[in-house]
Amino acid sequence: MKVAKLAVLLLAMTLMVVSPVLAKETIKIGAILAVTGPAAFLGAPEEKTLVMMVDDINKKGGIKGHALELIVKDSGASPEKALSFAKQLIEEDKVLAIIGPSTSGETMKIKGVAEEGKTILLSCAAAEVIVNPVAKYVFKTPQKDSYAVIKIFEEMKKMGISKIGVLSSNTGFGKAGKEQIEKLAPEHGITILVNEVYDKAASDLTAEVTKLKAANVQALINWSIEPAQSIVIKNARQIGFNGQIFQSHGFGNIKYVEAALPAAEGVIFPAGRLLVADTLPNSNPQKAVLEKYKKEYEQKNRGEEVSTFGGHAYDALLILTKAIEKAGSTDKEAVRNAIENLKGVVGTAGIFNFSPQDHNGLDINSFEMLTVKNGKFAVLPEPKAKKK
Amino acid sequence: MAILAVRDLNKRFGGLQAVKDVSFTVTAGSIKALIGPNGAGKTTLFNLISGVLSPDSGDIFFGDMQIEGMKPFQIAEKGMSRTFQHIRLFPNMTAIENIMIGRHTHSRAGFIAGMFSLPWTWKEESRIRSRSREILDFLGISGLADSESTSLAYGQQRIVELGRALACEPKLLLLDEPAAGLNIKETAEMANLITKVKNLGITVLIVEHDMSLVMNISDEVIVLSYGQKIADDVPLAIQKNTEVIRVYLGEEEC
Amino acid sequence: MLRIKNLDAGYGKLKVLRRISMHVSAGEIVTIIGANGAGKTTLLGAISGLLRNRTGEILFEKKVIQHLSPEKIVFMGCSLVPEGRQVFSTMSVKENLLLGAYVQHRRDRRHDAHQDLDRMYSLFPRLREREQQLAGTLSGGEQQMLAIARALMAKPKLIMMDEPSMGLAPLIVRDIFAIIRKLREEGNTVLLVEQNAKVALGIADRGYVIETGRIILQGQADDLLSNRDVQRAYLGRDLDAEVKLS
Amino acid sequence: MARNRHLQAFLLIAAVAAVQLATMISDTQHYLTQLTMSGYYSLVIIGLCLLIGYAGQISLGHAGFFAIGGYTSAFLTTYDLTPVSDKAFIAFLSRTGMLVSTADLYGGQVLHLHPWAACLIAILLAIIVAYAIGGPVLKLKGHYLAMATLGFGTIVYKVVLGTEQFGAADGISEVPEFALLPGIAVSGKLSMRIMNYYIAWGLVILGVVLLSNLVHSRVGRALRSIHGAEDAANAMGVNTGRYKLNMFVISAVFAAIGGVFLTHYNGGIGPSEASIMKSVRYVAIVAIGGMANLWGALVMGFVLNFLSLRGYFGSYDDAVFGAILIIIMLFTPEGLLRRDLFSDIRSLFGSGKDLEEKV
Amino acid sequence: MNIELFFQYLVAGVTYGTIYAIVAIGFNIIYNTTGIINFAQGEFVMLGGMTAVTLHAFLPLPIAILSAVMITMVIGALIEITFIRWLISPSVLRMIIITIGISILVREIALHIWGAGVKALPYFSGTAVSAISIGDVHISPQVLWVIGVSAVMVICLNLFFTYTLPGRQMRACSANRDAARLCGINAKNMVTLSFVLSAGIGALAGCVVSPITYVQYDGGTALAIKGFTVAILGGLGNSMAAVAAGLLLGILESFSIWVMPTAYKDVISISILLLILFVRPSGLFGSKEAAQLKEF
Repeated sequence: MKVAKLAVLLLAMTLMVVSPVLAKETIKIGAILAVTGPAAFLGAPEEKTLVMMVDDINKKGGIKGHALELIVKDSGASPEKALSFAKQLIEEDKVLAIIGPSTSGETMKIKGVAEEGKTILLSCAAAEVIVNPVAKYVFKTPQKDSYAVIKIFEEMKKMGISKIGVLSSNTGFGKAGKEQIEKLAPEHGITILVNEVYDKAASDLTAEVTKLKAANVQALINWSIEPAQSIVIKNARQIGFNGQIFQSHGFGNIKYVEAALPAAEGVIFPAGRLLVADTLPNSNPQKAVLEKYKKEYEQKNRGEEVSTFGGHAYDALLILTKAIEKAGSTDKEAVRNAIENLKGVVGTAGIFNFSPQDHNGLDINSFEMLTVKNGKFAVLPEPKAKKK
Repeated sequence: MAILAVRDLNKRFGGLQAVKDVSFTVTAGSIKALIGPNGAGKTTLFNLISGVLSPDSGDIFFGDMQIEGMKPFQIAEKGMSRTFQHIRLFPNMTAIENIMIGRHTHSRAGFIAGMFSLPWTWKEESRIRSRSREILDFLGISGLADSESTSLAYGQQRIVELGRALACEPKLLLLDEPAAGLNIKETAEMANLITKVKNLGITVLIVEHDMSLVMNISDEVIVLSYGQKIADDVPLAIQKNTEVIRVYLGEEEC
Repeated sequence: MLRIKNLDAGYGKLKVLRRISMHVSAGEIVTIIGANGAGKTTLLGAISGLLRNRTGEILFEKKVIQHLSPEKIVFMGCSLVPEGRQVFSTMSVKENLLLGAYVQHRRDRRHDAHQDLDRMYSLFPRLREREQQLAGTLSGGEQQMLAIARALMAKPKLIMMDEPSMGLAPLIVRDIFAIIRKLREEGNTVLLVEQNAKVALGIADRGYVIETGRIILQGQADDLLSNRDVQRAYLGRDLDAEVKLS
Repeated sequence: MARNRHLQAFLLIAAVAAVQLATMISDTQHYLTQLTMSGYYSLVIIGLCLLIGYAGQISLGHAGFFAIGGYTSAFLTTYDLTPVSDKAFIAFLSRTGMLVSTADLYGGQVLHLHPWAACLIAILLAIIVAYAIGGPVLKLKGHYLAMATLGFGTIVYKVVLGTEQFGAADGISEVPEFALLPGIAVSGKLSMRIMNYYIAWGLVILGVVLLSNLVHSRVGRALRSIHGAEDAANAMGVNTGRYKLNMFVISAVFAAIGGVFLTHYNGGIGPSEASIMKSVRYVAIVAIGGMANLWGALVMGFVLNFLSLRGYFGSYDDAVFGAILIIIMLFTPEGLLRRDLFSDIRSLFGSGKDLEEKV
Repeated sequence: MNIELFFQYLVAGVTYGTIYAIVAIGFNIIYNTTGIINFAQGEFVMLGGMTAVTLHAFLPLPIAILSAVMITMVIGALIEITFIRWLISPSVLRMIIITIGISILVREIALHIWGAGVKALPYFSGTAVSAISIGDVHISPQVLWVIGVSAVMVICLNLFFTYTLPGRQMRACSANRDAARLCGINAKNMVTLSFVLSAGIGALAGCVVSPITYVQYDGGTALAIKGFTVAILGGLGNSMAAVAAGLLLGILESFSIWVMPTAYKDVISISILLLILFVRPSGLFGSKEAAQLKEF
């Protein structure tokens, strides 16, 4: 026993001397995530992903010999805490970049701090206002809501749907989606007959879907990231709503599908390709990255299913490492410039092509229309296209 | 001249008629006692007069003001103050602070003045304090000024409560069993104090069980039984009233 | 049967009873008289265990009980009829009585309370009439009877009553005291607290006079009745005044 | 008595200055950020302390007043009036100097109400709401009072969360700085950090002095009497209903001021500020500080908020406050820092003290 | 509004209402024996659901539910014994704060055990989409389960309180604690029993509703507020009135969606709570006279 310990100690010491990783200064990366609190379903997988990746990178010798040091702060989805943490990370820890926050509200509060502190902010929140208009140091990795909405509207057009009902939850996510739907619907010839916001903790939405059914809508779009999205489809089917149900990219969590089976069957929603990694053709450029992340995450977290939210953190750190490599330095300015000029980074959400005008870097093709088939996610086949 | 006049007062709690058609007057400058067996409605009557309860029907005149239905603090502002059967001193306050509360109606510093500690409030505070000291002196307990009220002996607490009521400079003082729990010696002291209060020109209405106290100091006695007034007379007459003896003194029983 | 030595008791910081010593022998009616606030109720509270803040020694049938909870003391055979009746007003008369028999049920699981019920109904015929009525709807006197009956359902060796005459009409008071006397004839031991000193001393064997938490006088009931101080303070007779009168 | 109070206030001023100097010397000025934020939260707490400890009224909805302050101010200072600037009323406001134009993050101009006007409106609104809600609520006691205030807090929370004009779940961002006087502004900018630290703690000192004056005045005595024996206080001529209501309003104003200033300092506000957990946290801090101990509440308000904002409790932030509440209420219901603390410690070594509490 | 729609709202309302009523009954049981409002009542519902889901991984559904209810009852007992039992006449304020603290603590512990995700038991019969259709009105069989189980629960509770000795003893303690002790009843055990009982019915409710509403670590608080609203609406301490009040509030909420944005649904119910508190604190069905004797 003692000998073994001694051996490990010696090994460690040799490593310390030999390894160039620790010889160079470490790169500090901050993360402000809603690990607990009302947005824990975002923050928790994000945190796990980052911890996993940083371990991995450090084991492999870091980025160009620099080890990474990850400082995670749990904001509990409170903007005031996020703000306090952002200031701490920038001033005290002097981090190179901040990954997060998980929610749009928090991101909007610390945007100014990142700008003033000239620190890169890689938000994992969806709202479009984060990067539109562009702020110099602020980037985000999730796909734009507007693309998700356009994807859905295009699908509706194919299916001949024009009268819809919209439900959304009273969270930042739901609100952003609702705004985009309202904005984009006229352009796509879609009429919104019912538009309801429900409480994120709602436990029964029969009354809401009944209202939809009464309005005779052809389809329902639900925009939320809470368990309520399973409740919506269950209640809708229970009361005999027969129209098509669309969900947002927030539906990308197999737990929600399981919770709503068999009502979830046939639900259509836009999402990144992470959820259907195994069914993608080998030619798909994202396939390798997706499968690797999925495998590692699920191994590391005792079979916990990977979700797209963790993927946003994955992309954030991936972009950061690529930029550091490209910049060849750990200077904030250099790295920021590098991000702005990154092209063709294959992430979980899609292929990122940044530019000074686009701090999201994803195009509409980052979304794939998925559906639920036999209790699993599958790429939506395009029957109508075939008919042509 | 009547300082207090009660006319046809009624109060009902659920099925119990606690006070029924009670009328009486209290002459200014006198001591009037209210007696009756437990549950006869004495405390209810007291609570009606002091505004804790409002009557179902009937009038209460204090001086020339009609006061039934008024809140206790309004009645206190008009110049009536009271003590309680179960001592209700303010805990976590010293004896003198308790008495200073009694000066409340005679001072006026409000929230704004208090927060900004305006100079005139200092003067007011010192006036309140010196007046309270005078009251302690008057009651002969100036030595207890800075003792925590709840740490005082029972009898002393009764006196502080009396002092608190006196600090209001009432025209009418209501005393609810001031001798309850006091021994014979303390009861005698209390009787002295009450007489002293009367000599200041303050009218006293007193509820009491201790007959020696009642009969010795009061000018008039009202007897209540089952919420109704059964006698209202001078003490000597009361002691001879057969009805009173029957219901109250229990002479006929056993 | 009951022996108290140097009992001190009170609420919080306030000490109400000081160095009380007294005893009750089997088969006696003992009364405790005193003015309002003298500590009579506190004393019964301390004996029955409702009042926890007590020091000194309380022996019931030679067993120390001052550290026991009220339920244990009741179980030993010492029941209290509390001041102000305190029946379970939201329950029927019968349920009230059956709850009183709970102690017997605990002594013997197979105990059948119905015999006791009948006994109570014969003692208090009014209660039989009102068997299914909610106790809260009874008149004051009936409630007092129910409270006494409920305590008796436990077959206590010592029954303590706190002001059973309080707030009751003279006629009812007479009934209640008749029952107390009857209980004694049946061999019960009674500790009676009363403000109505005259009535209490009238039926008691012995008495204690309590003033500001201390026992100031004790003796045979008749002696106390004729004691001048007692008469002056508790019987409502101002002798001086009487002398003056005559 | 009064001299004692002046000494305490002086010590507080000295401590505030000493902390700033210490951070300067040790080059840890970054602490000032969280110190400033906890200062504003302390304002809520000292107000609530007076309400709970002196007037004896619990409020589980004080985050609601904080949010009313913060949101009103944030809304009024971010609502762009440019499109309606030709309307007569707006033009009138503009002429009277009630409007200012600020550059936003992207170089655009936003015409909005002056922060001073917004601040006054926010406080006024808090007063109105406090009077409206306090009137009926304070007639309740015990559980009913707790639930009613909790209900009020929940309503505010749900309203800010459900109303688009308040940014729903995102809250309001890009709130401009609050120029108190030329050259003095409440702002989160790094360059103004020291100034803001002094603004925040200056307000706290002012608040503490005002409240401690109040405690030692005729009103404070009356409040304590209400807490001790409400019926007796009423019988002594204390208008207990009005005193409770006024105290409620004052504590609401303190909360609202904290909300206004913190919102300008943070440059935004989110619905989490209105959440029930926040209200519970304020009560927890008052309980720890000692219900009727202004200075204890102040110290605890500062320490716990500081630690929480620094992230020392990590993922256990809420759990820590829950645990604190239970432990304090189980073992020292009078609070941790109370007046007779020392005598209690002494008696602890003497005879075992009965835990009995007078109701 | 057509008649189908009306009934659909009605069914939705009855479903909410039943859940609220059960939580309210849990409040009432503890309130009656102790005079405490247990702010952690909603947490029992959450614990019951969570435990059942965990156990269902390796136990058949009925046994999982039964064990979950048992386990929650034990937790209820432990909470009472650890935090409440040894306090001597604590003030109301103190009890409010302690039970709020317990609520937060239980929630946080649940978060660290079960995570933030949602969980649910499978539907007891049928699937998520199966519905019993009467004309155009569709009712999930689980709704019938909820209503049925609640009804059975209310009836059982009534029988328990009327005909069993422990039930009578608990009523005695609620009517007059000191008098109950003088009848030899161990009041402290009755308080523990009341916690066990209300934990049990809370847990059972959590199991039955979980297929419809899911359980999540922080689901208890919202339920607790609704449950309290219902308890007040009905008159604190009155369990039968709580059922009526629960249905009333549920239906009111359900129909409110017809005219108001759903985001304000809670605002409506809490406004009702405040209104009731201000105007008639004895509740809609409580007697005003009995309420006068209570402390508000």
